[in-house]
Amino acid sequence: MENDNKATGAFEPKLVAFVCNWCTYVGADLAGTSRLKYASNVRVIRLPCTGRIDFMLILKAFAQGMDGVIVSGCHPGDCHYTVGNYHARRRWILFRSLLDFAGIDVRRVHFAWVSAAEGAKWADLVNKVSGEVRELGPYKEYQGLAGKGIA
Amino acid sequence: MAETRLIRKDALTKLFEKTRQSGRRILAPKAKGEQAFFEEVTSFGEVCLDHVQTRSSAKEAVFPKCEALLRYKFGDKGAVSYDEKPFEPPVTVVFGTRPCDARSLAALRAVFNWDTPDKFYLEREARTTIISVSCTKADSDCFCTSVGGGPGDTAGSDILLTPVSDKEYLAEILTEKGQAIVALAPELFATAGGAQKEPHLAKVAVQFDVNELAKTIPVTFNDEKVWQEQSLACLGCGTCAYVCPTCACFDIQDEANRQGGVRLRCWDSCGFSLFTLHTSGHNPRHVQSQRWRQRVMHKFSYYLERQGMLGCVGCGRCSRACPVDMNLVEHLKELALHGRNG
Amino acid sequence: MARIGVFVCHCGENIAGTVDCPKVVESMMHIPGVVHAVDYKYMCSDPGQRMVRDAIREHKLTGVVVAACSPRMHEPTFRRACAEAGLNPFLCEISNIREHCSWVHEKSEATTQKAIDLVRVMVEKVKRNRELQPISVPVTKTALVLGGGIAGIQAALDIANCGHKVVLVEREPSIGGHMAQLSETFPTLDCSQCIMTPRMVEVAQNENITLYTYSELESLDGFIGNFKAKIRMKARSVDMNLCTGCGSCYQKCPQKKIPSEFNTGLGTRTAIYTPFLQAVPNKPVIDRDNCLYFKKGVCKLCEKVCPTKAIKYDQQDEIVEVDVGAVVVATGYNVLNTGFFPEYGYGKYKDVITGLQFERLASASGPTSGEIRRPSDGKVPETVVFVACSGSRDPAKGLPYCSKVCCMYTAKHAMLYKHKMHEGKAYIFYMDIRAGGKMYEEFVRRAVEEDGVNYVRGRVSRIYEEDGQLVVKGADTLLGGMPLEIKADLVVLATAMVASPGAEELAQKLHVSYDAYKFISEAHPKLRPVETNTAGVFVAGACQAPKDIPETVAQASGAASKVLQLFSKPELMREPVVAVVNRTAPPLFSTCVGCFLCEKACPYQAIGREEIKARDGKVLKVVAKVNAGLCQGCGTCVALCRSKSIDLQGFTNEQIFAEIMAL
Amino acid sequence: MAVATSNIPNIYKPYLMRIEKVTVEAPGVRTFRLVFTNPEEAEKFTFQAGQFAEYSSFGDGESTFCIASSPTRKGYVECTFRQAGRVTSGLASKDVGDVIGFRGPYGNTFPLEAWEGKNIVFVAGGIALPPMRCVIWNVLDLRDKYKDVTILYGARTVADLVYKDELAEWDARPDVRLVTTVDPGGETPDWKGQIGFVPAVVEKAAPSAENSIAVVCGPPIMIKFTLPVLSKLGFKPENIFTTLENRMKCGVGKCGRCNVGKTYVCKDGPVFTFAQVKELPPEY
Amino acid sequence: MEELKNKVRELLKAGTVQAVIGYRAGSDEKTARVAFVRQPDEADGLILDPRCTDNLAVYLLKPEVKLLGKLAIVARPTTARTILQLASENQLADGQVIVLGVSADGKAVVELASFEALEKFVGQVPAGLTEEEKVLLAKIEGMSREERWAFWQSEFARCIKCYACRAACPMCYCSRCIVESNQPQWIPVSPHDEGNLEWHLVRAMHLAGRCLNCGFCAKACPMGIPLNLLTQRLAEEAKAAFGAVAGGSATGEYALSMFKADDKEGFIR
Repeated sequence: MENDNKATGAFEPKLVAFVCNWCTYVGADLAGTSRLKYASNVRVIRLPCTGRIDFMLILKAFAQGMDGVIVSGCHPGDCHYTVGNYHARRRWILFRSLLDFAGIDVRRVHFAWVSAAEGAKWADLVNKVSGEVRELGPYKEYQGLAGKGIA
Repeated sequence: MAETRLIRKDALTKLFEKTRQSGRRILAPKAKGEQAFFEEVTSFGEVCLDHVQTRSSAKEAVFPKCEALLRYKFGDKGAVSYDEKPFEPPVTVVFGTRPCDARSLAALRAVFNWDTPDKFYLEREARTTIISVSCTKADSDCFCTSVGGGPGDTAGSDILLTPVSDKEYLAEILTEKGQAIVALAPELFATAGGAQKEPHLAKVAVQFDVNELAKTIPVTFNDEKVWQEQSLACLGCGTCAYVCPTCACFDIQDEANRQGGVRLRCWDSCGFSLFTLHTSGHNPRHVQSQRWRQRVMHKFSYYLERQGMLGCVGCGRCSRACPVDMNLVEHLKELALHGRNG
Repeated sequence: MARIGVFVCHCGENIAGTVDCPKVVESMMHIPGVVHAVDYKYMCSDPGQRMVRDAIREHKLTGVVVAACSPRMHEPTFRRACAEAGLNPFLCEISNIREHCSWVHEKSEATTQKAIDLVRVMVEKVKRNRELQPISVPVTKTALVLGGGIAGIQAALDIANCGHKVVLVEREPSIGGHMAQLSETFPTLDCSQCIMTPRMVEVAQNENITLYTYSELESLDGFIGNFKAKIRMKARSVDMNLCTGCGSCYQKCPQKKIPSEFNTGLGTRTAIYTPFLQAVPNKPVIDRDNCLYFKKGVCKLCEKVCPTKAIKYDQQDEIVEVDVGAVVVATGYNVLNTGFFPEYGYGKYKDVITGLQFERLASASGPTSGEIRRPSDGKVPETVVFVACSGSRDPAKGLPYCSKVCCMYTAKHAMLYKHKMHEGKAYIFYMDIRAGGKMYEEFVRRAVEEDGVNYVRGRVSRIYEEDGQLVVKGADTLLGGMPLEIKADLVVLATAMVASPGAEELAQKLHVSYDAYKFISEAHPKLRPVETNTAGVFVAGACQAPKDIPETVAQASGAASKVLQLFSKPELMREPVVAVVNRTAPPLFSTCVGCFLCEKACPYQAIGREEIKARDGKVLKVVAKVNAGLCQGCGTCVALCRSKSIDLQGFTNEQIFAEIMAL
Repeated sequence: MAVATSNIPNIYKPYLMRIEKVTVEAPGVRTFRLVFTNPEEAEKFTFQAGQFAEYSSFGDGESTFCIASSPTRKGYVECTFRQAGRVTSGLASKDVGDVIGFRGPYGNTFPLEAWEGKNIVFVAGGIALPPMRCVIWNVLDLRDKYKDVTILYGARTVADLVYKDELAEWDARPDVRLVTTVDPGGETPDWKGQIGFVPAVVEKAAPSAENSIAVVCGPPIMIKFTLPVLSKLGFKPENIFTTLENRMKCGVGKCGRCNVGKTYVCKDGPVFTFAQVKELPPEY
Repeated sequence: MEELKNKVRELLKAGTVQAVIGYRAGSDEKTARVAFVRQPDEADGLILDPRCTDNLAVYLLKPEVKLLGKLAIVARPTTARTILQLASENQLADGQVIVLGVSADGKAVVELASFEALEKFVGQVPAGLTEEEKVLLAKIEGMSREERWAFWQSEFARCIKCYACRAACPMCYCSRCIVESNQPQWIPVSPHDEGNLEWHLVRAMHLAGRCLNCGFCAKACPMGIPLNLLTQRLAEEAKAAFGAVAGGSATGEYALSMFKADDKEGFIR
């Protein structure tokens, strides 16, 4: 992903969102059909279900230079696959705790439930995360790992 | 060329400073927990010479655990161009190696300079000065004397320091690289007088006859039972190879993103099942006993035949680091016994 | 040898207005593997699709990325176009640069850059797409219809009349739903029961329809074509086979003061009862909460009088399991409990009633036999005030949506009242009149012009009782907000239509999504109005949104036709987005190590076990095996598998990785 | 501090080669024709039959295959590979015009000069024809120097046969005896070759061992059953050649992967006679 | 001790098992090592004292060891829990191995031939951290986020990717580890900082809810990285969040294969 704000040189965070196909993706579609405006620095990667979101994908996104990651799917009880999001939630509870223990900045990983009806929530989420990560600045710690330790 | 001088222990701080000021990187044993590891140090205070042996070997100075062999950039439509910069590894002093480690360089060089010289190894070695410290103590895992070395052996060192009193080291300046270090602070080095290193060296008993071993081990090669029995406890973890100062096996891996990539060399171990696994699923060494045999045979038989020297310096690291307490000397003795008995 | 074609749609100005489409195209041409990139005004149009087809042939494309609107819109369109040109449809991916980009950002370089990134991500994905074949699954040609109102009845009859089996489940003791409660219906004023009851009888008599009344869906498992429904038949305490519906039991039942649900509490019923005389099935149930025997252990009068010994006090709930291929949800609506408008006094003043209650008052089968008498004292009201939008279109205090039918039924109510009470006064407080529909506007006009109904544009602020009369305070906004006070004998609130109780639980059982008001969400508001996001589950009637009878019936027939479409083929082709356990060379055969932790996590019990055997039959290892028929492709197992031995077709690890690497 | 760098070349740096031609030989099997992007390198480059190289898909890594073209054909090298792992998948995604890396030639060669004046029998199975194709063409291009040339080639199915055009070409040549076979069940209705496993076909074809050299390449099971047949026909182990394909990384005797006992397949091989193979520990 | 030796001799003499995995004296007085006892008289060499800490369950899945025949294994409670956890993951069948359970004080030895018996034996409390490890864990948890990052980075920087941690872990029994899965290449093979971080996080996550905290990984690490703190931290989290404790039963549920509709978290928006 290129830096969004080449012209001004101001820092624009790079965000990726892993979203489920049935709720958050549709919610984001709804934000579109509702012509809500939100920050343009998020790139959506569509997966069938939050249950499919391997925790490694989040690490890989950071390794790829992302400054923040959004993970979002159906609200509990609303999973298209009945319970995929419940499984995901358990995984995230542990993974987030591990990230924190390892000193990874968990403020850069945002988990959310955004339903198909919540276009506004999606727009709001992107704006909020974008704003928060902009405050935090580029994720230099993680990005600094690239090439480190290679003689 | 060899010259013998004396240097006071408290002068090492000064020598260390001068060395650093000369722009050299210094690797030395640093204590962590009960172990010591070779790491880059910036002050002499960090250096710890109390351990019989460090956990990691000093081979990382010349054969890093992960080094770039190649860098490339992707252009339009995936076009490839090399990202060429002169290879200039840091000028390094490895301080506090034991004589066994210093000897290991010869074994490494034998591989890396074999027919097709390996630029990366050779350049690093050319820029590396080894300042060893003789062993005044040894432990039950040490067996340098069994493989041709010794606690005060000079082979491979540029300078060998031997503590000859509470206050002084006897400094054997063995090479030009060693001289260059002395030249940084010649005032610190006094004439040796009559000091002798031998009385101060640790006593390391010879545990086996390495020449006999070279003959007897191959005899057992096809006795699968023997090797299976000997390696039954082996977890195939590879620790022995990773801490070994002479193990030179490596893997080559590409890592790339959209912009470009790097071809990396990193340590590997013949003890891993994947080491020889073909994509087809066929694995020439498909059981652990074969892999363990490979390591032993390589060090004590093949190395002799192909490189004309042993692939082991007797540092004992493999035995110390083995999580299941497999002791190499014990195994060698048992293998020799099997070999003798046919 | 990836040969990818990229097709960037302008969507008129929808995309091109904010995204520099030619620039997107230009940047694609630098990506390895992209051999063709082009932009066009309307890619989904026929010429646009032709461009895709032609390019596939001309450039021998191995993958296609269409950068356009959401894949939910046109993925099938473009996949079909690819298939027509001989490219496996699963080698086509959609990059959503409209809903996720052009519509949500201003025109800027950043927006174009985002579009480029989104398309590149898809290009990298599609390079790793594999040719997939749709999975064929057998279809059980039985439909489950939930809800026995007009929507359910219509759907059930349509399906049954085409020769397929239908299981119709109704929560109440009788089918009929709300329509059976209505008096006359707008705009024709024909009698609701007159048109409804014959259809109910038709249901009862149709050999293809199995009717479960006084029953509810317990659970639904499986997937399109192959659902397993568990239905709870609540204990009726009456043996359906023995009962002849003679009525002796409820005539003798001593508990006579129970408010009748059918009559919206305006009449009473007994403890053993049929909801109404034309009930189908016309066989009673015992309301155990009110039955003396169940409450106190004494009575058993009904048992004594029953000529066929059909009363079974010890009957238990029964669970029946049926295999069905499709589900039509037609569970209808409820009227809003007006309790949250305390200023209207509903529940406090007996003569403030809901529209549905008025229907019962006006109905010939109702508690007053069709005479409009106010509940408090049975007096015929001389002044009636109707309050439209009671709860609807009021985001502050009620519900933001329009209940759609209130304008019409309020006009009808006023008209019915005037027809019966020529000299009475009818006032309607309204916000706007929404009378879109065939003969609807004319109907409202008739109320005003022929029947002299007084329409007052304004909100009612308060209703209170004074001297035995209701005082309705409001304002006439057409007269500049002039305060208005009307003394009325009866006030009818056109209460909002809301989802029926339990709608949320039901939606969860069906795995379908629902909106903030618990109305079931259709798959697409325009193009897929009778489908839900769960394949094989369709929706009809007011459980989806407020609607009137003709619309409900039309949607029910629509849903039925979708079911029939599904049943028209012996097998069903399904997207092959399913998990697959890998196979590797011997001696490993698969990297699956058989921990079966995925087995427990699978929401569909789609993971089983498979033995890998040597030639001599010796079991070498046991690995996981996915039943592609059961797998729905959520991918929970994939994320769980430590050794990455299971992967999800269409969303493989390699594909997702490539997407991340392309960011 | 600065230390002068020596000019030891980087032995791990591949030549950049452009793919000039891609031929799909069989399902998942491709042949690349590669030309040097740098003409100077092309000028200096030589190799001999039997040698191998390391081919890079940049970003994925390197993979080892024999050079499949003959040194007698100048200006390019060819390789044939089956898409199996990460690198070969990376290579398979490349098209004409793309650049890949080529490091080599490495290893020993077939002693073609020593074979002059002899009959040569080639026995190959499946994807093992490519390493032999190099020497076949080398022999055919210097046809006068050799006596009878017999090629016995088998694959599992007709579709799995590689170099179909060249098989036809060899078949048409009067100075080559070509026998092709497919495993039972692998034939198509119009299949004109033999049906049966390679060892049986070799036995039936019964090439003379007199003044003959045999070159055998194929899956281990094929080799295992072919050797006794050749032996029965009178071929001596020192006159039967093969090429071993142990896993390699460096190709130059350092990484330790291809060791078979003290033998480095990359340096001492890949070409061995069966007399030599017999002496190797069973680790290949 | 004699009790154990007798039991081993009995089992071997009766042919109930062909080999017993136990401990024998190691290369120095501080070390014990694994013993594969196949003859009754070899039982004399068995030891059982505080040196015997290795989780011998790691050998139960090794093909070479399986070839020895039916096995018995000397197991302290942690090893016994490991066996149950392996059973719950379908890696060991009931009756496949006879467990010679050693009580926590190291004195009593009981023969446990079934998982049911084993379940009763292991009790409820899994092994915790040593006092030293607890201090370190508390220290890490007390750090600021930046300090924690720096701490782990300095630890991981030493990692040489020898995977001894994996080899020593009885729960790392995958036939192809994720690090060896290269299409896609989930984790860089090379031991640089990024690859090391990813490896240690993935290892910890893969052991989340499965780790028995035998500490063998940390012991095996030649570079002295306190690896078990990562897995133990997650074990604590799994217990706190889901009440999940590994190794209690042969039919136990894996914390991540199941869920509760009311699992609590405070971070999902």
